[in-house]
Amino acid sequence: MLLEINNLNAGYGFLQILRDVSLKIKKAEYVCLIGPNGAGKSTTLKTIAGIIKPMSGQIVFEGKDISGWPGNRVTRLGISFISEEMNLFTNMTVHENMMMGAYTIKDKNTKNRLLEFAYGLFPRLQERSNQLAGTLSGGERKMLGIGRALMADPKLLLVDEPSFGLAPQLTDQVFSSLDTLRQEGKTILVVEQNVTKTLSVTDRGYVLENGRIELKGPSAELADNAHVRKVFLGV
Amino acid sequence: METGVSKHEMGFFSSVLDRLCLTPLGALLLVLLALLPLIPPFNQQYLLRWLTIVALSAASAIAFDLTAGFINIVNFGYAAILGLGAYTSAILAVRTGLSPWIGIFVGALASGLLGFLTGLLTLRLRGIFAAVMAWFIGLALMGLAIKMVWLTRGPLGLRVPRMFDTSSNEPYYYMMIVMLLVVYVICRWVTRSKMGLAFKAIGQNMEAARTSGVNPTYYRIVNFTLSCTIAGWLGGFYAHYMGILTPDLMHTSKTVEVLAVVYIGGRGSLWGGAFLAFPFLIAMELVRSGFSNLPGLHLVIYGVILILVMIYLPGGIASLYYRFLYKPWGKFWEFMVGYKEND
Amino acid sequence: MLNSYFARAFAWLKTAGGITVATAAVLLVAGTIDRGPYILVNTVVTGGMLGLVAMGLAVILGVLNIAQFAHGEYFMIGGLSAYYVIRPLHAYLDAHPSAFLAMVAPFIAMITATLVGGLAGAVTERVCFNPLRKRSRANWVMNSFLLTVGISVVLVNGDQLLFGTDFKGITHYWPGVVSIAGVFMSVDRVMTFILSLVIVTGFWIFMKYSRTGQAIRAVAQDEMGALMVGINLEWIMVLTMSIGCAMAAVAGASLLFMYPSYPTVGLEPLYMAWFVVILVGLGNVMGALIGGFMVSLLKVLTLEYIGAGWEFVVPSVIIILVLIFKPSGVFGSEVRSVLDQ
Amino acid sequence: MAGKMRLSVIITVVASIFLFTSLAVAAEKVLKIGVLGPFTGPSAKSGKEFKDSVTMALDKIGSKIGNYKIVPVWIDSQSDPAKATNAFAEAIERKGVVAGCLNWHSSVAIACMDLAAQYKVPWIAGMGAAELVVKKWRSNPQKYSYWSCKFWPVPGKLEAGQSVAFMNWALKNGVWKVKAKKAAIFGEDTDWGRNAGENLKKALKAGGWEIAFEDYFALTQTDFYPMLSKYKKAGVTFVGGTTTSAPSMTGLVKQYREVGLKALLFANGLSWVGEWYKLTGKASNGVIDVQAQFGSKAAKAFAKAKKARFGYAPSAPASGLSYDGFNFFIKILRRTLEKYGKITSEDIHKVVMDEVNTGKLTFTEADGAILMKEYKYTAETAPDPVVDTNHYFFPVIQYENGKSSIIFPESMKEKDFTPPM
Repeated sequence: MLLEINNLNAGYGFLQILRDVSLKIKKAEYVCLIGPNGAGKSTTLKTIAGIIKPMSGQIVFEGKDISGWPGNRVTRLGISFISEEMNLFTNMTVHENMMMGAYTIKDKNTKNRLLEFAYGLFPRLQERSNQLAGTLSGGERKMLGIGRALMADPKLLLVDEPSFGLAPQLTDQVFSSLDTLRQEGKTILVVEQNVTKTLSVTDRGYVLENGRIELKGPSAELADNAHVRKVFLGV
Repeated sequence: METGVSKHEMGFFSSVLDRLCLTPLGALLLVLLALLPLIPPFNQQYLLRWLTIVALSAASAIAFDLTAGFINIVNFGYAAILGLGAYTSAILAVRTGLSPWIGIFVGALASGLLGFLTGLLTLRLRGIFAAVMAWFIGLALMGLAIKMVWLTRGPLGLRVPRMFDTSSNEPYYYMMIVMLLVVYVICRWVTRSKMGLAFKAIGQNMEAARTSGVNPTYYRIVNFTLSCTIAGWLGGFYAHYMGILTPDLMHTSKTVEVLAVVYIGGRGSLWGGAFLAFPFLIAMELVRSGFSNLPGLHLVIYGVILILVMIYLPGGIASLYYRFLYKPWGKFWEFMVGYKEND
Repeated sequence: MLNSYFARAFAWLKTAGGITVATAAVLLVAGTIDRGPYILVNTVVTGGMLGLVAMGLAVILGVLNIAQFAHGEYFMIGGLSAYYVIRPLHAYLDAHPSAFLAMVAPFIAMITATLVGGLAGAVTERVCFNPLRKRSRANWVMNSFLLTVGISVVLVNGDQLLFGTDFKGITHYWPGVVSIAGVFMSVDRVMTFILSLVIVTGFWIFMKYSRTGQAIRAVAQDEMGALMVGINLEWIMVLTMSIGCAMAAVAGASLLFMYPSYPTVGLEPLYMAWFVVILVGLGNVMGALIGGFMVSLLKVLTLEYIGAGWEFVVPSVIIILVLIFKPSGVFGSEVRSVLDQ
Repeated sequence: MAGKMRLSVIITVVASIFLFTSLAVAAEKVLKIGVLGPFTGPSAKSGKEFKDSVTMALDKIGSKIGNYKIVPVWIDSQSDPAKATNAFAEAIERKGVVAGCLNWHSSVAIACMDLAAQYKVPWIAGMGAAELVVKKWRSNPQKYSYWSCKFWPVPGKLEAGQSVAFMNWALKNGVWKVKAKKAAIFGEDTDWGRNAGENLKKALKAGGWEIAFEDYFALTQTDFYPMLSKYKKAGVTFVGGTTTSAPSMTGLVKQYREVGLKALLFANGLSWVGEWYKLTGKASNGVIDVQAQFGSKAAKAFAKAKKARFGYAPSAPASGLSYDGFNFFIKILRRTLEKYGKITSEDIHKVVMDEVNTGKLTFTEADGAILMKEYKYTAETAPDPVVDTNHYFFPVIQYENGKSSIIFPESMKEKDFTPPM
């Protein structure tokens, strides 16, 4: 088991959002977390990434209890979080952003290898490597966000709303790059609004409603589930 | 701030209090203030003098809180605007012989006008920018007061006729207490009307306020103008009480003094700073005079308290009241007079 | 190729920053022709010092979003530390003259001051800002600003209680006077100017090329992003506060010959640093250096054509105008930052 | 949260303890006298010198006059008239001060005069020199007689007059030659600086000088390169002015050398702070000044004793004048006791009115005055002292390697004038 979450409770200040959330991810799995707005999907990712401190519960990564660790230590361990808004360094060039992604890696050769891999995945980024990140288009920003996260050589990628604010063909592009990563052996946990699309590409899925896991199972099964169809697909 | 009990359900006493925006506890404190000069040791002139100055600080704190606590802009040039009112009134009295009783209102108008302009100028600015803008307006104003020697006599000091022809402090004290009450009632009345809600909305999130139909321009200017008008009015009192004016009155450190009182007292409460001013400033004076061998000790304590409050008690003393005393007191009053506190 | 450079230079000249710099340059040249080379020399030398003081402020503003009101107090701490190092060294030198030691003694003092200032900054961050940050990030800019007001009051009066009110100053670091373009000035001033350029260049290289420097820039641009790539935010914040305060301290130390250290010495450097920082835009670190020269020019011209004492009124008015028409500073972008809230 | 509560409780308790202890009536035969000075704020250094001088004077008499034990009450003016009046009133009412002496700022003097009159507590030897103090005093001499014996005359009488008199003399006698009589006046932008500047301007104009510049700068100003460069360019031959701020003055003196200005510099107040030479070094050589000197043997002994005890070189005006002022005050108290058999505010005031302001009771070198030959007040001069070479007088001095020597008037001359090169 790569990541195991047991009875996680978390929220902001006095406001509790997650209630007893438990989930498991094996190595090289492609898992999605779906649910309506405000169900706590992003909160789950942020809590795993160490941006929000859990109130109680356990987050175990590769056998280590990392609950309550600050974000930078979690990243060092091999978990990269890609937020909805990307959090790029807008006044740095694309290249500098990529190199910042490899902040935790000291070895030059590893860095170059990772950069080559990321640029291979997103040739567009290489073309723009000297441009300021703030001047990129929405799709390019998304690519840069993923590219930067890859620079940390993560074992687990947490992706928050990859299709957010993107045109349909760009969404496809982003999803296909996630697919490539998955084939490269990366483990991915993705949070999405676009339920149909997500369930068609992922292995397994969890359904989060009002801060609780309501359903789980292989994606194909979930896509056929009556409740899911009713709530998310409006069928 | 809707009242929980409609007006006709209240007794006459409660209704008057409500119109004055006072709680019974507040009214009691006010009565206490009025009687203070009769109670030893406060029947001594120096304590009356301290109390007058403290009451002035309290009133300044209320007006300062109107901007800082409601629209969330720290008017860092506050002391300078107070000084403008003081100088206007003083210069009129010296040059044209205008009675201080009219002069302090003209001074208030002058400060209000500047407040209006400051409000206009800081419209596009938010938070720290607006604070810095007000700060520089204050610095420029103080610079002018120093350099325009022909008008203000600069640092030489302007001698100002006093308001009452007596060396006793009682008239000044009572006048100041009345001014304090007037300032409080005006600010309270404004903030618990619809306008107060608008202020708070702007202070919390200007964009959200704008989209929900509140016109930030109008309210910000009204707020600044009102706060500065009051400052100018109080400045006039200062001038005619102290009998001498120097541009030092407009120094940033004077703003910091008011600011500290407001923040330690609890910003956004209006009464917090005003209430705190009395025990706190007098305690500070006592520390200063008790430890005269360690000059500056009281200021260190002052600074440390400000730091601690900023970090650990952002709501100031007022929040302690709401947490620990408000409810028990409310029950007590309910029991005693059948009056339900609201607000 | 050359053409495109010209085109870009022209485009830049049309921006607010370009117009301001060009106007400043024209004024400087006009003033120099009208009154003599001393206008130019004084502007340049004073500008270097102002830039150094302002840069520390800009770093703290830009990275930590703290509008530092106690900056002058770290300036004071720097002067104080340098004083207690250089006095015994000078006393020793009087007894045992040594050309080499006389040359390096000031550097020992300045380095000590830098270290003490840096330490003071780190302690401040841990003791004051860190607890505040942990408690609440709401309304951060205003709250931290007011916190610095409290720190300033404590440091000024604490200095008086502990070290007394004496003026702790020196006659000079390095004796002698040099002549530049027929204008005489002390070696100390020239050295301070050179020193400020060295520090500023070193700082620029550090920020641009070192891993830590890049991490600081990253934190300034996006704290969450920085956390996501594995940067230790707490460490960067301590470090940044430390660097900012150390810059104020080294400025105070290198200017000890002009500003003896006493409790309220920090007021003037504080005002001047704020003039600069507002002029160029809050948190614009490199702009602060150019801003230092512009404010220095403003001071020199005001004094030359209007008279002493107006140096506060005239820049204040100009700053007010800048804030009205270009609230983000003459070099600032229109992008609203966190400081805007 | 509990911590906060505790804090406020502690504050309240401390405050009430203060209140109650203060209410305890002072023991008999204790005479509480006030000492007003800026013990905090920008002029705190002068306040410190006041305090130490008063301590020394008290130790000399064992804090006793007759069977009265003298207890000093330090009143911090905080360089602010409003705060000063608060502290002043409190000292009189709560701490039971019956009389007092000293003060530094003119603005504080103007505010506290009213209180002294209101409480009928005599106060002497305040330094606030400005004309405004005299004007206010003369507007109602009866009322303001409680604030008497101003210890520093209006600057025009001494500083400006003496310096210009000296220059006229030097030019006439050929010990100093100038290309043009072109002067620049500088000063701190306060009541003191401006008043002194005005007087210097008047005196210079009367002496046929052209005033090329007049600059008043903030107390915090320490960079004078632009200003001095401007003077140099214009070719001024005399630069004169004053500031009480040591960083400003020493900075100006140093920078005046550095920019190579060849004019005669009259830096009034350079040695008001004891450590001045540590700050200027040799740059002060040749600078002239008009001010009180630790000239006499007694004065030098005092300076030495003070340095030994408090660890700083005392300045003549802050330390010396406050020492003389306080000793004069003791003399008045003694006289009161002798004449009335007791010391009360009213008795002290009567002595001041009947004997001091009429010139009968003076304070002379024989009484232990260290700076002046005699402090004397008459009905014509009050509240200012009599100013001449046998009474209150500042000679013109020139600095050389950290020492100063009198160069004018000729009757007091210790050394010849060295003109600027």
